[in-house]
Amino acid sequence: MKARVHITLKNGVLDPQGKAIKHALFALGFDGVNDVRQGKYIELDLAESDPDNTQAVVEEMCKKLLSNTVIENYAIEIV
Amino acid sequence: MKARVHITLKNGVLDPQGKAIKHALFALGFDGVNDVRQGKYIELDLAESDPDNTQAVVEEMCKKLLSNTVIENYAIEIV
Amino acid sequence: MKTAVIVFPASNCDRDMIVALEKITGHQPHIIWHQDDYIPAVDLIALPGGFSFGDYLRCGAMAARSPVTRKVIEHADRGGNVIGICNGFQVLTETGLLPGALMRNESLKFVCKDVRLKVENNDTPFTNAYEPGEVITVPVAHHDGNYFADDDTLYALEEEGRIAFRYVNDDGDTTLAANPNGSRNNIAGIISRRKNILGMMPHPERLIENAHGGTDGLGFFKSMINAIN
Amino acid sequence: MTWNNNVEITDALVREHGLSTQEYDLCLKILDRTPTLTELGIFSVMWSEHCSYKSSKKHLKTLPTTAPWVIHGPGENAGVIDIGDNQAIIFKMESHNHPSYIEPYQGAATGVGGILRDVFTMGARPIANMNALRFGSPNHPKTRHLLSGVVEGIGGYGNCVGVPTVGGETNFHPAYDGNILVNAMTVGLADQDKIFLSAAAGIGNPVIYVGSKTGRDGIHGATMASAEFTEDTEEKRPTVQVGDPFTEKLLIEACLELMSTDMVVAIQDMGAAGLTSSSVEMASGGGVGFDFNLDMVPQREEGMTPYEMMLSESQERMLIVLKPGRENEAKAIFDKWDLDFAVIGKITDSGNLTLTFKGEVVADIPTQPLADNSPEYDRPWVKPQPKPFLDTDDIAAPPDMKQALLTMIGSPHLCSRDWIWQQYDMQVMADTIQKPGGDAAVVRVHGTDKAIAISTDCTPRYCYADPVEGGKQAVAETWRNITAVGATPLAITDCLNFGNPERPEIMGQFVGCIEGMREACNILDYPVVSGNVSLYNETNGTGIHPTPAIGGVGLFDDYSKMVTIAPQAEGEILLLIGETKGHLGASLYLEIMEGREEGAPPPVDLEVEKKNGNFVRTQIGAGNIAACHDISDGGLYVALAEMAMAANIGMTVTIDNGRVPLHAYAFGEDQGRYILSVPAEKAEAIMSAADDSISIQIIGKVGGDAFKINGITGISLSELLNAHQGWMEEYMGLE
Ligand SMILES: Nc1ncnc2c1ncn2[C@@H]1O[C@H](COP(=O)(O)OP(=O)(O)O)[C@@H](O)[C@H]1O
Ligand SMILES: [Mg+2]
Repeated sequence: MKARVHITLKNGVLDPQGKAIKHALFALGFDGVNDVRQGKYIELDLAESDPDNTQAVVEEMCKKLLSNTVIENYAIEIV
Repeated sequence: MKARVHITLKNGVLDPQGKAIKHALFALGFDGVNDVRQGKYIELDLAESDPDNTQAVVEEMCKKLLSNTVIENYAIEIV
Repeated sequence: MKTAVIVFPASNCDRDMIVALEKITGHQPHIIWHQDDYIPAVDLIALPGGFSFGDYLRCGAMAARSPVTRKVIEHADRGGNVIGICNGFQVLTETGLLPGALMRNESLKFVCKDVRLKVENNDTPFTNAYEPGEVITVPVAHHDGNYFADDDTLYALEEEGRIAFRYVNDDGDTTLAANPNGSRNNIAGIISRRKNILGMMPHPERLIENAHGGTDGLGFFKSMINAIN
Repeated sequence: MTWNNNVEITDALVREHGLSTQEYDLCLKILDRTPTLTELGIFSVMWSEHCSYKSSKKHLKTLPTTAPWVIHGPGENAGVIDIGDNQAIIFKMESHNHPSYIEPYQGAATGVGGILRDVFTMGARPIANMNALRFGSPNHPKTRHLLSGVVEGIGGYGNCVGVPTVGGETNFHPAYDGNILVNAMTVGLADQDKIFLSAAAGIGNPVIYVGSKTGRDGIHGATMASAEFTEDTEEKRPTVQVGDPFTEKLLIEACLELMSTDMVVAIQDMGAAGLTSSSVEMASGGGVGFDFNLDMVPQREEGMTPYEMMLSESQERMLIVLKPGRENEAKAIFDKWDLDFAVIGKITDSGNLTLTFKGEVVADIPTQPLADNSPEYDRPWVKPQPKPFLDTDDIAAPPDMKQALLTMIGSPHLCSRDWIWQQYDMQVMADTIQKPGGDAAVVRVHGTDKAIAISTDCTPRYCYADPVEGGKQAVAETWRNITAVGATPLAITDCLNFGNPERPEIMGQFVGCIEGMREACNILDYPVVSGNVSLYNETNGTGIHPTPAIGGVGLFDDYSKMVTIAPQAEGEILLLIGETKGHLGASLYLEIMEGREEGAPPPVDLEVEKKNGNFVRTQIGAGNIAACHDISDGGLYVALAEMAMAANIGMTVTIDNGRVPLHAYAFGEDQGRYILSVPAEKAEAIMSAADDSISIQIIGKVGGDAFKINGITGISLSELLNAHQGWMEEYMGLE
């Protein structure tokens, strides 16, 4: 199965990248940008074929490696 | 409106981050991983309120800055 | 030889480049701030190393879209000489002045060390002071130096002799172990079709005095003086 | 939740803020009324161990801090020393231990950011970074992750701001399993007539906030750094600060540009306890008051309260007092660099820090008593029982000397740190003339013949075995390392990392280390000009080894005189300076080969240290020496092997170990020793230049491609290099 994982910064955590992108967009003439946040997007192709198991495994991957739970949230989608 | 942009590497472009994640997952005992690809996920909060206009503006942002079309694809979702 | 060095926010090898150019040409380069929209007529424009705009989003991406970069492109289109070292190379690929892209090092780690480089083509304004096939030592210091181009582009670069420098071992062989970042075909630097633009990851400006531990970078600057004067 | 500045201040609330009953009483006395919530927050961070040095002050005062070349000692943001020609070197070391344990990348990165600001806030351009790191046992499940994140964070920040990271030290020991140490040091260069201090002056002058916006970062950071870890600390996951090195780089350039004008009256970075400690320090230092309108503070998030704004530890921010009427000129500079700039208040003659928020006064505190009457404790301490001297006869010789040497240089303690330093840009600014791998790092003073030598050192196992000797040794080792490259040691900074000071045995370690440091600084004429104390490095009652990390700085008038540890040519003669008694107590040999951590550490005879060092430095200065290396961890054989590896040349050494057993001679860690590699024709002259009080002997010759020495018939250079370089790369490869 495939899983899609979104990793985003927790609310209130400074996002220097997002800030810089917002700024660069503004310099390029895009002036209606209120906010930009940058995160990571990870696509996994897994041997597992049961959706529930996949969800559980990916959840564990997120906790153990993919996200830094001190400052990041993760969201998992099984497709 | 809000827009969500996924930026992923084109097929055929090697992905050092994805490869490293796959390797690290394997080392952690997750052995059923066929493939991992890492991309970027950008959330935009825009002053624009028309969905079509928003789509067009974000499309332009992707072309002009957010993605490097030599190696990357982008996908836009308006929410 | 008249030169200009472009300074972006968080360029940080700008002073090193200015010092090197001044030492070698005897003239202070023009220092151009990224918001300037005028570059005086010069023989060479240098895009220095560093972390322009923090290297956020993609290395060199924001600098490539800075107003001053349009002037650099115009200069290059007129056949003017341009060099991009490290972050400057990343900026050049982001503008499209040079093909390909520089991706995260295969190790995912920043790498700072001396590497051996083979001068693959010494018939360019940037390499003519070296012997063909000469192996030199120059430091690298980057997080994203993993050169990628698709097969067709790579083939064309090789066929047209546009590989300027390649990472090699002490014997001059292109080996996996000699490659510090995973770049395709061990590419360390390339030139444009018209040979007026060079981009390279290693830092020749850091090896031009005995106190630096060697002077292998001098040939790079001497080449430009040969070509331009 | 609506915010109420006038909540009832209960005992529980006071305790939650880490204030004791006596401290709270003092607070009531100073205010002469009950504090508001914002005021309570301010007292709590100002009087935390981290900001107030309440447990350490009494002892720190006993350290020597003056010398003719000291321009500013402790008390300013960083120490300042004179290097001639109107130039000054400004430096300091600081800890970021707890944050790095919780989030190694960001913790270490913001540690680098913080120490950089301490240095450039005084008007210096940072020219070098160093880092002193201690991790737990390599076998501890967290160590890899922590090492990896810390190194990446240090590189990620320092590389981006464009300051070379040129050296440091790295130890592993189970004592740090639950409390790693991340100490970062920055060295900067300034003109003596352009040094900026923090004391505010000029009633009515505008107070300016510049840099990043304020968010809710690390609101409990400063208090966290002063509290012991318990099991559930990890669960609490305090908001860690995220560093933005790009903004820091802009801030450096903008501040230096501002300082090149005559607009600045005073300037101070916002470090731990952010806006609170910076404003209190500036106001109390100048004997004035500050009147702030907190609505003007640039804010990253909606609905921030005064309490949050005053306690936030958002990074990359500075507070500046300008000359009147210069606001627009200053703003233009910060606009150019795209940084927030806000006039948040002005100087008053009230002596109070007066904070207004939405038209209401939310805090009004006299700053002088807040800063000066802060608690000071004379904590009870007991003198640690010094460990007995070990008899060498009780320490077995290894079955095979060759294997022992290879095991030692391939151990986590002595293996090459190139996996670490290759992640640091060591050369940016093009003035690094001695990279990591030698005794001290050396960076040129740009555009001159001068250069600065820097070394960070501490041997925690010595400090644990005997705090006084350990304290001496840490200071002496930096002095020796700086001497070994040929520079003149001038002054030190320190970062004193200890466990819980409320335990008398820990306090005894602290007092002992200070005593040793004091003696060494006095005799070596090597004052302390800045420093930092990090206490409560303790988890569930187990403290770290006492770790007074020392950062030493020395000067070359002419850097062409510098030497490295690498012999220059075949045929050079090897000389050994200093006496070898074969001291194996608390040595690495004992720990690595015997698995024992016992015995007294090698004593440091400071008079001998001074004599030997001065002799070596004079000989280097005279151009007689090709290479020099001091003998430290691992002893004589390890030091010789390091020299051979650095030059990739073999050597043949014959020692006369007399009555000292060979393994003790080989691996003993007697202090005050150096190895010199000298051109053959110079050897005699050098020998005769040494008076009788200096122990000097010829021990061998450089050449060939093998390392040969008593007990070892030969090790090829490649065998040595493989053993030395393999461990860390392999270990981290399993991450
Ligand atoms: N964390 C680190 N960062 C950079 N360099 C380091 C680090 N740890 C150790 N080094 C370098 O490794 C070399 C050996 O360190 P060390 O054994 O502590 O030296 P010494 O015994 O001379 O004090 C030194 O050049 C030192 O600067
Ligand atoms: Mg040493």
